Amino acid sequence: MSNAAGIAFQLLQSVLVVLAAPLLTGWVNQCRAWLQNRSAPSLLLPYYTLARLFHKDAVIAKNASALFRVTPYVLFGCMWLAAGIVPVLATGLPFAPAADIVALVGVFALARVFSALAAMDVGTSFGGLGARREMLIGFLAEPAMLMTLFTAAFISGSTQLTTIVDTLAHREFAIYPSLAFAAVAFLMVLLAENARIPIDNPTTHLELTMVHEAMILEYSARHLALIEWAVAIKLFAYVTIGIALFLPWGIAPAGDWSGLPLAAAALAAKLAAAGAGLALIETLLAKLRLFLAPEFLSTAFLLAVLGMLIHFLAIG
Amino acid sequence: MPLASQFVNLLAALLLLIAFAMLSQRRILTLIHLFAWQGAALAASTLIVAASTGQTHLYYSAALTVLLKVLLIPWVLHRLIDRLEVRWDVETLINIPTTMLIGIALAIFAFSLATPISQMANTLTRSTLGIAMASVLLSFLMMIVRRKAVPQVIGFLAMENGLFFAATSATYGMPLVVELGVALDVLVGTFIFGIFFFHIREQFDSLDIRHMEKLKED
Amino acid sequence: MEILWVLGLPLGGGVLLALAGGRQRAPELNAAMSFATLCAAGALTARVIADGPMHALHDQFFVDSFNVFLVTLTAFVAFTTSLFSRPYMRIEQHQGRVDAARLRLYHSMFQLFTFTMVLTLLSNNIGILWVALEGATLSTVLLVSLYRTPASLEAAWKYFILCSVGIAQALFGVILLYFAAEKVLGPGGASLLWTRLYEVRGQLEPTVLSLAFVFLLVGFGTKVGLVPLHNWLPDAHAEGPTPISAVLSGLLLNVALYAVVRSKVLVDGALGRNFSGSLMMGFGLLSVVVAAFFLSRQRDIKRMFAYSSVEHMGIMTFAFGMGGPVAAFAGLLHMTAHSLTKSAIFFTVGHASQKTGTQSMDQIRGLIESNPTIGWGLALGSLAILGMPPFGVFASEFMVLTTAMHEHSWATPLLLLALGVAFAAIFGKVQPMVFGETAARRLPHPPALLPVFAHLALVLLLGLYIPPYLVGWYRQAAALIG
Amino acid sequence: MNADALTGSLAAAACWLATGVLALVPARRAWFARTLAFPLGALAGLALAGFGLDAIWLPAARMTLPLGLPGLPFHLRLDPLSGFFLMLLGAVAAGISVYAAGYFRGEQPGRLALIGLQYHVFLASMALVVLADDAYLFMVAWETMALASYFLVTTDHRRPAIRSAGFLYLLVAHLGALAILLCFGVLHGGRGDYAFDALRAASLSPGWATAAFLLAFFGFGAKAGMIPLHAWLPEAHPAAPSPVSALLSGVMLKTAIYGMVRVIYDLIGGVRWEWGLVVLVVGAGTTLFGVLYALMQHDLKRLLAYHSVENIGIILLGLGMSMVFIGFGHPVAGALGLVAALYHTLNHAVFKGLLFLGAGSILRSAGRRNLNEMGGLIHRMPRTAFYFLVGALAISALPPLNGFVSEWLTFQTALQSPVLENGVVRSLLPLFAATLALAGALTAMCFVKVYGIAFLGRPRQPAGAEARDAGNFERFGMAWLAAGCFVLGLFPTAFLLMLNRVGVSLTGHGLSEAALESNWLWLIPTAPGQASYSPVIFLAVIAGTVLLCWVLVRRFYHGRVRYADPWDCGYPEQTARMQDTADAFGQPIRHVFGPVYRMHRVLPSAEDPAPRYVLKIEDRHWYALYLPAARLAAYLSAKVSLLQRGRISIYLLYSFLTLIALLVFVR
Repeated sequence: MSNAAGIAFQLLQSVLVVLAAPLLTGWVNQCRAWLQNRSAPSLLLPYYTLARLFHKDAVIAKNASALFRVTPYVLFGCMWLAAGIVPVLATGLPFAPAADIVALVGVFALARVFSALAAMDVGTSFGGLGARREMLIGFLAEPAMLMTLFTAAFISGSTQLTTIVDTLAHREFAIYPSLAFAAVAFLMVLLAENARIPIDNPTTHLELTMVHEAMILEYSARHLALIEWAVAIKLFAYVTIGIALFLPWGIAPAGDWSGLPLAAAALAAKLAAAGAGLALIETLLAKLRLFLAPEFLSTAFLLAVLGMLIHFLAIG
Repeated sequence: MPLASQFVNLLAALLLLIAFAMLSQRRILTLIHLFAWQGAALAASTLIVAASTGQTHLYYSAALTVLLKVLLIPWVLHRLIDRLEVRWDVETLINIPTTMLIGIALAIFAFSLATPISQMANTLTRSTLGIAMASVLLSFLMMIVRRKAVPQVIGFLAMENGLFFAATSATYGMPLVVELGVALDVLVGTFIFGIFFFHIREQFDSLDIRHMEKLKED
Repeated sequence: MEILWVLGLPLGGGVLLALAGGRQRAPELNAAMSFATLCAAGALTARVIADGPMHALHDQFFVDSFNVFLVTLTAFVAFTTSLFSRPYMRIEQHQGRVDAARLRLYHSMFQLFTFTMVLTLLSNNIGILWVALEGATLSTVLLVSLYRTPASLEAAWKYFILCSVGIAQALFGVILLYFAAEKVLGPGGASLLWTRLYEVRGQLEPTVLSLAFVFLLVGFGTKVGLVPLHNWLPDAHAEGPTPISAVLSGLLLNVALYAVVRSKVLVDGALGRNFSGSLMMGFGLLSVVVAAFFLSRQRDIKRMFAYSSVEHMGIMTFAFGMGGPVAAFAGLLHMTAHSLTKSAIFFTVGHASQKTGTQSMDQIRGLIESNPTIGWGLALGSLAILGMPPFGVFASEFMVLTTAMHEHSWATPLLLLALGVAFAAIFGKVQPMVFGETAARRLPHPPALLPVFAHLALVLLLGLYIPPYLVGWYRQAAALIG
Repeated sequence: MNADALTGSLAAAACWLATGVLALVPARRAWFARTLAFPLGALAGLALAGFGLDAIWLPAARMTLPLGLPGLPFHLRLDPLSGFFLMLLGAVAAGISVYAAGYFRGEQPGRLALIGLQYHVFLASMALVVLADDAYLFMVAWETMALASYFLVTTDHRRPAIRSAGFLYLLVAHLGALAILLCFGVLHGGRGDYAFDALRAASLSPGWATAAFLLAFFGFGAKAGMIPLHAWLPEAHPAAPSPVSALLSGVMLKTAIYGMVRVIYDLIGGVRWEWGLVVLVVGAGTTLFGVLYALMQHDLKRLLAYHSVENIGIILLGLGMSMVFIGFGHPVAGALGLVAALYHTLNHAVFKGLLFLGAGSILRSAGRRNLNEMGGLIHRMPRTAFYFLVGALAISALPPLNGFVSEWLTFQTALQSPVLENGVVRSLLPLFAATLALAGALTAMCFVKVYGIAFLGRPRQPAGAEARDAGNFERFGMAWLAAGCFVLGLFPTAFLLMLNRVGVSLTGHGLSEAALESNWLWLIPTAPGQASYSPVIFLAVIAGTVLLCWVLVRRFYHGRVRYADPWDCGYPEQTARMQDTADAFGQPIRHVFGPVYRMHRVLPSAEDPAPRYVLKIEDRHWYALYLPAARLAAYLSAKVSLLQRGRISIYLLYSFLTLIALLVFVR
């Protein structure tokens, strides 16, 4: 792989992901609207929202500290990094080795910690509440995520997404029960981490239930826009990770321009399916009480660990 | 068996008898007399040994014994109990018969212990070592069972008698310098005991040592 | 010649102070006499270092590397104690607990006590050794009851009765020893000379010696304070004036143990090491463990440290019981470190209880606040006696434990357990006394704490660096008794 | 050459001692202690760090001093392991000393002099612990360390709580020391002296070796604060003055780790995998327990202390894994585990030191240690806030700071488990990794709580309002350690190679060739294909993006900002008391992990005139272990004291019976 081509691929993918992320959000909302017999908003609604937010004047609480203003940028940066690492279109990107799955989880953790801190900065009761709940969800989701990733890592003998995807993509087809467990666990973590039903509801502002929204209540205008965008990228990244792990077929090796269209097409198809599925889940499930969230997530953790054990039993 | 050794054995038996008598004795005054008699028996035996073996320093030791244990100490004790008006010593911790039984057991034990040693003794008083040991243990027992200060002290002195008897009978007496030193200790000890009786008396206005059980762990 | 000085000075001092002991300057006189004794002892030591073991007065006295260092130690601690007792007794008099007459008794007896101990150490004649040891009891018993309080009387009575009875058993042991020696050496004074016995120790009659050793062990062991013969010890230490507690713990116990070891050496000649060794190890271990558990229930400060003395005598007995060059070395080192540390502790304790007017530990508080030197002295002293490095006590305990580890592995956990319990007990009591706030009054006379820190400095030195001549000294002694 | 390093480090230690003694000089209100002592100590620390760093790359050097016991002079030895720990000690101590120079300025002379003495003796003894090469010197240094730190802990001995904390601390330390002593006794095969060489040479039967291992593990574990022997730690560390707390948590605990590694890997040798499992189980327990209790604390320093317990657990996890691998004959993976453990040791020293210093500044300026009374400090003390943030992110194992690297390495070790033959152990290792992950996330939560409550929001108490930022010395000290967090986090490869050298010197095996070829940019623990991490790129990308976005947003839109009151959710008067408290933040954890805690809760009733909500959370180990032990001892001594009933006849009877018994025994 020529280095230049690699770099080009890297940049291309990052930019593409960042730009395409809101689209996925829009698609999920649309599907959900359809499923709920509502007249669906435009697919591009998220873009309009972002644009409008960017134009507004930022309103910041008087006693907010620098941390409050830096955080949106940090979040955005973390997510961009994640987008650069996950093999969305192609494997073997030059920057991919900079962070393996553990580091990837680390990136998300970093983002979470910053958003929680920012939430507590102004010192309203809502901010604290949101931060607390977010961390509560996080401390269970994170290990579960790691364990699912470890299962894949054990199968491929590596913690680098690139290698994992390579091995999983170009292997003769075989059923991995461990991967099945891991997949379920991953799905649960995805729901929790991206503030979806049944853990959280991105569209609510009901103080009893809201988690993520409670944290960003104080944000407005460009800061809010960056955060929303980061959230979109996060969702996109998670979905693509899931795809890369559990249905990695059709992905192109970096620098292989010919494989690119096919890869893009495959990706689009998978994303569409995934988005629809997500919407379906959100429609079918009801929101859980907050204190059922730990049970939900510990189930995910348990499944992930089980998957790992099954892997070891399978190989002897 | 030479006459001398028979005499010594007789006296030894006497000594043991007196020891038992002291163990069973309730009256302090009698106790003191018995103590004096024990001293006399001791002196006599020492004298006989001295005569039969010609160990000159044993004469001194005999004289010393008479002086100290037959005359001086009993006299001092007499004065003391006159001054302190303690004539009766009724209660013992264990009743007399039991004490006697234990005493007999002790005597037998002492004999059995001493026999192998006596075998190798070349003195004419070989068999008396056991008796000496027995009387030591008996006085020990006496100190344990008595509740008042004075009998305890008498028990202690009787123990010294037993020791002296062991010395003379088993080994024709210790070197003179040692005997003198021991005698000195006994003397000083007695006087200190005397001083104590008065202090105790003025503190607890009684010589019952049950008053002196305050210092303990709880 | 020096021997006569070492013996004569305290004796003379006793007589002198018996006449002038009540005077104003008597304490200084006392200190001066002790100092003279110390100098004589130093001279004696120098002599022995120069030209080896020596005998005097046709073998009635002899000095070898074993007893000479004990003599020096005794003289030294006696001297420092006299320094300490100078302000201490003044304060006692000031507080009206003793009058001039008793002060006279105290001073002369203090000297006589020193004399008896030195005599015990130097005498070659086991009979005289016995006499002197009994004399040590007689000279201190009136000091224990110096205050004439009911408690002190009771303590003194128990001390007197128990020790005399015990020592009487020892006399029987001596007689048996003589009985055995006579067979070999023939009648006459020579048969009681330790040196002569030592020469012929192989030929002595085993059965007699075993009996003799039992009596000697029980007899002298009573004075050493071995459990279960120890019962007099805490009472006597707690009720007597503190200088006496210091010398009792620091010196008398050592001297008694010295007697035990001397007789052990003879017995070992006839019976081999196992017999006496196992007896002594048994007693030592029992003392260590039992004393450790006694510690935690104490309320009276002096009583507590008395029990700690029992514990440490147990350690030494155990060490000597194990035998062998290292263990014996450790035992001697422990003797030294313990008597220095323990006497230092008693010095601070004395002043502490004078300040607060009580010996009950619940009422002594905040010494570091009220009088830093006393407080730190007590704290460091206690830590040292608990075997905290870098103090010398740890050095000896280290050697004892490590030796025990591969000679009698079963004993080591017990010892360590006891040490742990003792640590919890003593330190748990000492800490509140030295720390926290206090409302203690000032002392009418400035306390003499030079001795405390001199002792602690020496102990610290022993922990980090044992001077070579001292090592050689210990080694010879260890070779002699090991 | 290396002899110079040894002499040099010895000289540094001696300099510390001398400084301590000089600090006692009462001249002019302890002038020396006030001005020069601590800076000098810092310089000595730097020198020590230099020599240690030097020694890592050199063969071991020996030296004996003419001190100590006859036949056992003080042996000293400086090998890569000691070198590494000297570096740790020196570097961290330097920062802390600078901080202390400012922190202790205000003490009154007598106290200051004592602190100066104890503080420097403490440092010197730690250096000697690391340098010691025979059992006696080791014990002496070890106990001196305990003693000095005890007196430092009880500096403020007027407070009863602190007194009892100090007592508990010294007691546990001493018991641990006794266990260590016993361990040396076991190691010593009965031949030769107690120099470590002799202990190395002694060959032990498996049984005795295991005994030695257990003794060493629990002996040193008592000092390291692993459960169930940790109880002293959360009491003692908060009690001490903050720089001392930083030393205790940051450095002293590490000497215990040093002891474990030294004894288990070096002196005992022949590591067995069963031992590894023991270490892993205890380590996992310690990790989870530590962080769960930390989440319940509202006393800042106590919370940090519990986190020390947790981090010790993490280190133990690394050690245990390495022992398992070595025991199964996979030295390379074993070396990786050892490297991870030692790396975390270093990292924890740096960020925990930093955090305690930060806590000290808060305590100094805001005058309180209870989180529930703080808030909004970031406005009052921005610099401290920044340094503390660095420490908090580091301890939360967030990339690209140092805490993440070592935990990442530990994960990589766990991921080596497929090489193991034993199926059970192979599947156990990832579970321990899972506990590590859980602990990491919980730590993040805990520090969000700490930082959010203490520095962010609005002051909950008026006193917090006039807090002032730390002085220059303090700031420099914190900056030094914060810089450490960054360096250790961004350039791990250098340290990886150092630790590899240490591992080689201990086990004879190092990391894989690929690992050794990893350059400053890429950290590759095993093989390029397997795992890699590049903190620099990581940071560069994030920073770059942040910058880019910022510029773009300003460029294409605008930077207009209006300031307003926070949204009041429709409730007109919002007070600072409405913010979350530390206890509130921990509430969900209490809910989830209820059975772990021993809770005592008093809920106010409706008609309560002054309703108060009381919540007390206690350590279960007290009731499971410590109190029963104390009761047992009390019971035994009560039984024993029956010997002393005060009746003289009984006493006579004792001696009589003893006599009779012995006579019977003789016959």
